Amino acid sequence: MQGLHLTSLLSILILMITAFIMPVIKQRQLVTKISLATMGVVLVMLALVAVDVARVEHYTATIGHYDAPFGITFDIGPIEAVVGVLFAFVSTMVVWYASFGIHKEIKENRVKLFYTLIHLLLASLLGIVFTSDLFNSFVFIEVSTLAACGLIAIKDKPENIKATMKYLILSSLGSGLVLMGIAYLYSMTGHLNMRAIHETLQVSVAGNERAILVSLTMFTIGLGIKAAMFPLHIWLPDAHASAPGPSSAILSGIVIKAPVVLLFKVLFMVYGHEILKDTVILNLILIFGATGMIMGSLFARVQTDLKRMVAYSSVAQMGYIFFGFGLGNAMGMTIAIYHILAHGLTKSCLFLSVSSFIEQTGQRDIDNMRGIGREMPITLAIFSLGGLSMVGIPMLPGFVSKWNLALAAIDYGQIFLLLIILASSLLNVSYYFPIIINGYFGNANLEGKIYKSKMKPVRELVPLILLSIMMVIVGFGSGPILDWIASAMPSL
Amino acid sequence: MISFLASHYFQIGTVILFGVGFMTLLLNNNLIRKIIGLNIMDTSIFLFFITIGYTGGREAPIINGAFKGIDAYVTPIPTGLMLTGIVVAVSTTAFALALTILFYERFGTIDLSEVMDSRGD
Amino acid sequence: MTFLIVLPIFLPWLASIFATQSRIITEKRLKPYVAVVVITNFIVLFTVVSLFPKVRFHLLMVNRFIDIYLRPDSLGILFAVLASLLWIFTTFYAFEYMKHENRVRQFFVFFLFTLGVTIGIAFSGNMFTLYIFYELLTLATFPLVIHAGSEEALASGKKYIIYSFSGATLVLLGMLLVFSITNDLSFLPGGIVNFSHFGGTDHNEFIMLLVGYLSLFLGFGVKAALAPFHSWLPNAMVAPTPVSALLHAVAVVKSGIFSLMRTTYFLFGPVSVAMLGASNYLLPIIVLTIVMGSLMALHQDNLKKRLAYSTISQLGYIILGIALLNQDAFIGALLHLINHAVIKITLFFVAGAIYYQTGFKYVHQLDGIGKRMKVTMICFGLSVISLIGIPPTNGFVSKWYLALGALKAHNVLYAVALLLSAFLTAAYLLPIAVQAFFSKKETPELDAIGEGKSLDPSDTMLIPIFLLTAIVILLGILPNPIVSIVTRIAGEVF
Amino acid sequence: MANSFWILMMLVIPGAASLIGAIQGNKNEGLRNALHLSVYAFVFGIVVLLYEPVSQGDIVVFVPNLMGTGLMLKLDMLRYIFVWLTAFIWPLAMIFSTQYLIRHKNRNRYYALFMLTYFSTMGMFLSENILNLFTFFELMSISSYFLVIHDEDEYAHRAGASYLAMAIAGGLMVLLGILLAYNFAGTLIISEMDLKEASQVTRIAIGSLILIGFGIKASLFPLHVWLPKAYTAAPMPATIILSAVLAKTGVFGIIVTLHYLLDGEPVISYAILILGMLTILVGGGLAMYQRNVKRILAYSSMSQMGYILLGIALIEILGSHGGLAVYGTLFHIVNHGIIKTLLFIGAGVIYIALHELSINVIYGFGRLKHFLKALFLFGALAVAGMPGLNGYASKTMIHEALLEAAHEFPGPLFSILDILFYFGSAMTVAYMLKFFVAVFIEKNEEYYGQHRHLIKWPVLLPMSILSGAIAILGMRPEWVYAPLSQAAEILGASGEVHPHLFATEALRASGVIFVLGFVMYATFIRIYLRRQVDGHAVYVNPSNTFIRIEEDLMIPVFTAIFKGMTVFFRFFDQWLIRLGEFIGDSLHRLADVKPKKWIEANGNNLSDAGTHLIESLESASSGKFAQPLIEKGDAALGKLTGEKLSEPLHRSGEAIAHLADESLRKGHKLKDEGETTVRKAVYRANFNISTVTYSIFLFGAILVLSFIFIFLNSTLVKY
Repeated sequence: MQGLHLTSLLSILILMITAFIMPVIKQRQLVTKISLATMGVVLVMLALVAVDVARVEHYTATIGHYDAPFGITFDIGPIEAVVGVLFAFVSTMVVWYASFGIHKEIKENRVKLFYTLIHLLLASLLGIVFTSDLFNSFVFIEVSTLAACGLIAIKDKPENIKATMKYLILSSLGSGLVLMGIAYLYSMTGHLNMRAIHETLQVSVAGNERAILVSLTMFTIGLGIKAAMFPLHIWLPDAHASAPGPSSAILSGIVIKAPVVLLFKVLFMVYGHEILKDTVILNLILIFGATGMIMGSLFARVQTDLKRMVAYSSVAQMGYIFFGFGLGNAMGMTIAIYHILAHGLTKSCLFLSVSSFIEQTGQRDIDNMRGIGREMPITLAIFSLGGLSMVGIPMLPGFVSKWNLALAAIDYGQIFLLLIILASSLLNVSYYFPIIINGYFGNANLEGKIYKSKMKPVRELVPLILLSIMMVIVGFGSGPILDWIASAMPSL
Repeated sequence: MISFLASHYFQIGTVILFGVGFMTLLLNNNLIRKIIGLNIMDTSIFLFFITIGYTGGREAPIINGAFKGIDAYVTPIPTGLMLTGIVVAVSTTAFALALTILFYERFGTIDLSEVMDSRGD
Repeated sequence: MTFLIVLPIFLPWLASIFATQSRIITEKRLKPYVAVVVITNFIVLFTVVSLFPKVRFHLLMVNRFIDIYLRPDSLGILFAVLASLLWIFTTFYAFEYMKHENRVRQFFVFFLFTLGVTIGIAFSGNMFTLYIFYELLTLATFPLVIHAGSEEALASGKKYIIYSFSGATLVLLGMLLVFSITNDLSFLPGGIVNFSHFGGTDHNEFIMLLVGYLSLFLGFGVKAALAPFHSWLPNAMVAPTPVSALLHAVAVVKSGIFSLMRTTYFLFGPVSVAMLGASNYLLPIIVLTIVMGSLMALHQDNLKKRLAYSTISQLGYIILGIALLNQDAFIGALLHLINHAVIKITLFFVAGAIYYQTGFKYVHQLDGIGKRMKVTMICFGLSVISLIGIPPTNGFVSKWYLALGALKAHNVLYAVALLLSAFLTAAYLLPIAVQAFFSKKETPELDAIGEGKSLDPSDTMLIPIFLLTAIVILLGILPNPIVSIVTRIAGEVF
Repeated sequence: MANSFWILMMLVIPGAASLIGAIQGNKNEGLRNALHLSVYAFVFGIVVLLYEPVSQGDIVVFVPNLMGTGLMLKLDMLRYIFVWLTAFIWPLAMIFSTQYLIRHKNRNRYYALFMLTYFSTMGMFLSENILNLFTFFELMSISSYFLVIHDEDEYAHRAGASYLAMAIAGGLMVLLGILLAYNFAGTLIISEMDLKEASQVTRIAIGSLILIGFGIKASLFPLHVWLPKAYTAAPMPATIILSAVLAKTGVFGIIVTLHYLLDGEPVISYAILILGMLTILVGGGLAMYQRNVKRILAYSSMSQMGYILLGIALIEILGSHGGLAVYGTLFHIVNHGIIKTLLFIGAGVIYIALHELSINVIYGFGRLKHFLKALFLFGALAVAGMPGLNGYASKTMIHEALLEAAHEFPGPLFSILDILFYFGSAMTVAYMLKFFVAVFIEKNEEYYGQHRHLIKWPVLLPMSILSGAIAILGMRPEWVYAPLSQAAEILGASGEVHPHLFATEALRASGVIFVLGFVMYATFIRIYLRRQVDGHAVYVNPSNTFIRIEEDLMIPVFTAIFKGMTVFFRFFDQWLIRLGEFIGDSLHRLADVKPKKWIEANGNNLSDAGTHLIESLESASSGKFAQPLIEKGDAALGKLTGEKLSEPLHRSGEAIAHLADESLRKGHKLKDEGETTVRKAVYRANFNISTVTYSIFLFGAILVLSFIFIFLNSTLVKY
């Protein structure tokens, strides 16, 4: 299937091209349709890529006619394929969902811009995940940052501007650090291709320990900012809470995941375990991850704004992913990647249902969500499913991650880390359940109201339902997915 | 140590520059200054790259006349990369400036500290 | 055909989903429908377990860990039959009782659903399956707990759910630790943890197993109202009485107990637990639970709360029986599992009947009520006598075995705790029964109700109460059939 | 086989009759009474007929599966004596009940429970399985409890609570003892149980547990505290069976335990010996003080139980020489039952007539009721030990056994006991004399024989039968030697005993006792307890001020224990929740740290000051100063048009207005600046505080985590 080799590249290109077609078209409906069609095409293409990868295990798409190490290549293995499909799927669903209601949330003339930005964002995120060239990934990171900033600022409210500013500044810091890290690597090895750097680094470790450590730190902090690693997450709640609903879903679902994947690739594919094990970086990531798990949940627990709560929950969940990396064993990494999947689906589900609440009721406060389940039962059901997954009800993806993470922690030899995982999931209970309970069983705000009056038509909830179905499938099918991801883990 | 400083003064300078830019970006409350800091930081990295790329006594990678063999030319990749980098930096700067204007329209100030409250940490 | 074993679980589930359709199951048809479902399920359960004894049916098998399968063994069948049987009684009782509550349909939907979950717990073939059903149980019973919908109910419900999930989290921890060592979580009589397999000397694994066992025990102990994780239970008393009865007699707390039995005797095995020495840590807590429950019950004026604390203490008996790790104690625990279920459900039914008929909730209001609710209060009195453990009632039989087990464990203290608690039980429950009949106090509140007529509830309520009391006495006079079944089960694990 | 059937019938028929009577009695009381009476009579018939077979050998019945262990009944001569007593007394009490209860409510309930008590008492005496015995014992305790509180008044409830608490506590102790015994013996069959394998300490522990339980029923000192209250509170027929039969269940339990389980463990035996003597003395002594005739009889019962307990102890101490002790004990059990029934019926008659029991009110009641007086005197003399009546026979036997023990084991103990025995018996004489003299001899104008119609056949028939029995048993004690000797064989003593009841020493002892009793009456009771108040004699009861074991000792101790436990367990009940709430609260408080608030408050002050300044300046500019001036200027202008004066005035007014405007603008600026400063201060403070909390959080967390890391690394993972 030689022809398929460029599919991954093609999908990015399609997105880029359509992104810039959109502002030209006048009708909003047409834009929406084009966007949906493109997303669908991209999803199919990436699914094909994934199938292909599943068959041949690994392939490389070369861009132009330069081969690696000088040319830019896309190295796609199971991890990239899985994450790519996830990105495409989530954005498809989000675009589908947005097609019904985004014009209510943002100004009419900005709708086209919204789709443009989403296309750009998806393209750049896929690029980050697929590319095996470090500098290329940096460019994609910058593009994704700008697109994401646009998605937040598109709402034009003061707090959006503020949040965007915060995000932009911190992101720029991160980008600068990443670029400096790339420069260090280049100066040490003279390569930008990950594989090539890896091979060179293995030989030239001696004498470069300090530079390696510095560049590692730069990558970790830089990408950590973008991926909302715990102490560097301060931009996230503002940004995610103020953005329009679909944007939040994309931001929380996939935008913060791409840097994680890149960090994973940098850490384990560029530097490699041989180098990492002599440094303190993994332990730091573990500690940050663990702290994030607890602190994120604690902060989420005390929020009064529903969206902020869900945003803080993202911080906690990113903590799980970093925790998995920090463990540094095959199982931990596998489950971290799996959690990217799990959290991507779950969180976009949650954000979309939350934005649906906010859109329909105009309320943001958790206290005002009482009785929401009687008005919007299906939406709250989807929210509940997501919440249950976060809490760790068996067979949902959240549980699978937690379970395997715990096993990995045992494997790592630190039993007390189990307690952190469990405490975190317990904290999740403490903030997800009150909403569900009060939503379904509290009827304080319902005096004299007609039930189900505010529910969106089921037609508009189809993307949400599909997301939650996918979530359940990922949960139940965790076995093969985990095996597949594990097959791609760099040997330790 | 001294020899290291002497031989790597370009790199050291760029790193110092990077620090200056970084700190400006991080600590200054004025948005314009922040953007300037961002540019200083980016530029320092470009410089760093280019200093890596330059090898003393070699020519620019343009075949002017006969081809003198690969060792006669500096590697062109950093320079090429930096062109991309500059583009990226410029777009970022542009975006940031646009945002600053919006910011000023909304809040009537470009001082971040006056606007940011403590929420979100 | 072995897939039929899932029928007793899925039938109530489907039925409960079907019951939400108010167009098909109209208000009028709801009660007959529920009755038919519950009884059919009992018959189906009986048929299925007799047709396929010891069958093993996989619902889903992802890998060695995520392997959901059902394997009803004799203990599971015993529990399932007990639950379904008491469910029938509760159903009929609830028909009458729910007349003065709102949202009857919601109640019965979750009521049916919980039945399926409980049978699922009984049939679980490994710890993971049990865990799933255990979590489901929390979720399914939660709407029942907060059925009243008041602030108080919601607060209690929140407490219930937080406690339950904390417990479940501990269970998860325990499962993880055990699984990481044994790589298997299936239930086998006598346990799968075998020290000889692991060299026996590996101290790290020893510690991990010990911690695993303790956290499993404490985790399930939350549902089984082991102090200090018991506070949710008295609070959950805001639920309608049929729910309280079920929660406290059968479904929830007994599921906790059942899971404790599974953990101790089917996952670890008595030999391993004894080698771990886990009981040394647990027994003091259990003894404290027993005495505390009884003592705190003395201070409650709310009848249902008093019964709830009594439940805590009685469950302590069962847990003690489990933790003592000898055959007599285990027989006693199993017997008390059954007997306490029957007794406590009767007591709750009576409490509910009083509330339903008179609106009285507090003990001090009940003086002289026996003269108006004769049959009900006689049943109450007999159940109380049984709960204290006075022969010839079933409460005595189980207490006898428990105490014997305590003595077999070479510690008179446990037996003394049992008897002290029995005395306290008498102190907090007998006066109610006595004052109901032998009080000369003026009772204007009571006299104002019903113009001096008999206040015994109607037959749909009274017959379950009466039949259960008959069972209480009958099991006391002729305990041998049950004892022999239980002894056989105990024989399997020892 | 037939015998087994009849033995079962002895249980089945009363059990069924209790239920049938309860249901049927709602409709027709007469029929119910007839039914009950015929059941009692029928069972008595069975008992009488079973004498022959029992004297041939033991009858054992086994019904499998009942109550788990199966029901095992056995009728041997020892049990037969108890069974006979039960079957004999009960119908008489029942007959008496028919009259006594006429004015009481809830008769139906009473009769049902009366029958149930009968059933359980029978069952207990017949049980061979100790678990069955315990079952019936508990059943009997509970059903008799309802008899005690039958009157439903305050006093009855208090007495009942005491009775029930002790009965249940005692029952649980017995249960614990049985459990321990079973643990050692491995069987529940009484005659096969023995604890030879257990150490002496264990045996004593088990023994004391069981004996405390049974001792409560047998009113063993100091476990008798429930007795006076319960006996007084219960209706008279219930008191009769409590005293005559139910107390004997405790005795039976003690005999069985001491003999079979403990093999006559000496320590326990001597303890019972001494406690038995104390029971005699305490009971007798307190009986002398009482004014309520029922209480007199109650303490008298206690005292008589003391004899029986003494006898039991002697049986075990003397071992195979204990034939005489067996004779005396068992005989006294029967005699006491008969005599006490008679006396209580006599007292019951008084109560039926007067609803009053205080000696100070009822004195002289029976002076003119000669038949009643004669029958009562019969009973009083019998219990006092008048030679020729049955009480004398059994007491003499016990005394002889005591003397024999003194002979066997020379030492001060038995000599002292011998002397005390005299005293105890003399007390019996004294208090019966007090009772009899007060009720039947003293004069009282209020009573002239008017209640005679109340003394009907339900009273007289039982009293006559009982008097007959007293006389026959007293005159011809050798008629009962046959069963007694068999019982002695069962209890391991030689049955070949020839008591010399009418030997000179015995008669002399009796004489001494009577004389001593008269002296006690004449001195202690007549002089100390009988005082002249308002012209006539009144008995006083100084013992009410004595230290009371229950109120002054047991209740405070148990209350203190209970309170302590309550405090502890309340904490135990709540600590987790409290902890959770505390953590939750602190978390919320931490989250709610809004330094803004207080800075805002300060800021408000600042900007308030600014506003105030502005306001004052405004008023200055527009109102107070300038306006009048302008007005004045304008007015002057109007008046003096063209005049020079107006111009400067007007201008100065404008100048002042201008000045005020200027200051106003300054004030606004000041206010703005103030607000900006405040906002900045707010931000800074906010930032600082949140940063501080945040850093503390973070560093704390990291610190803790690293500590745990290091610590656990070094400890846990090392293995």
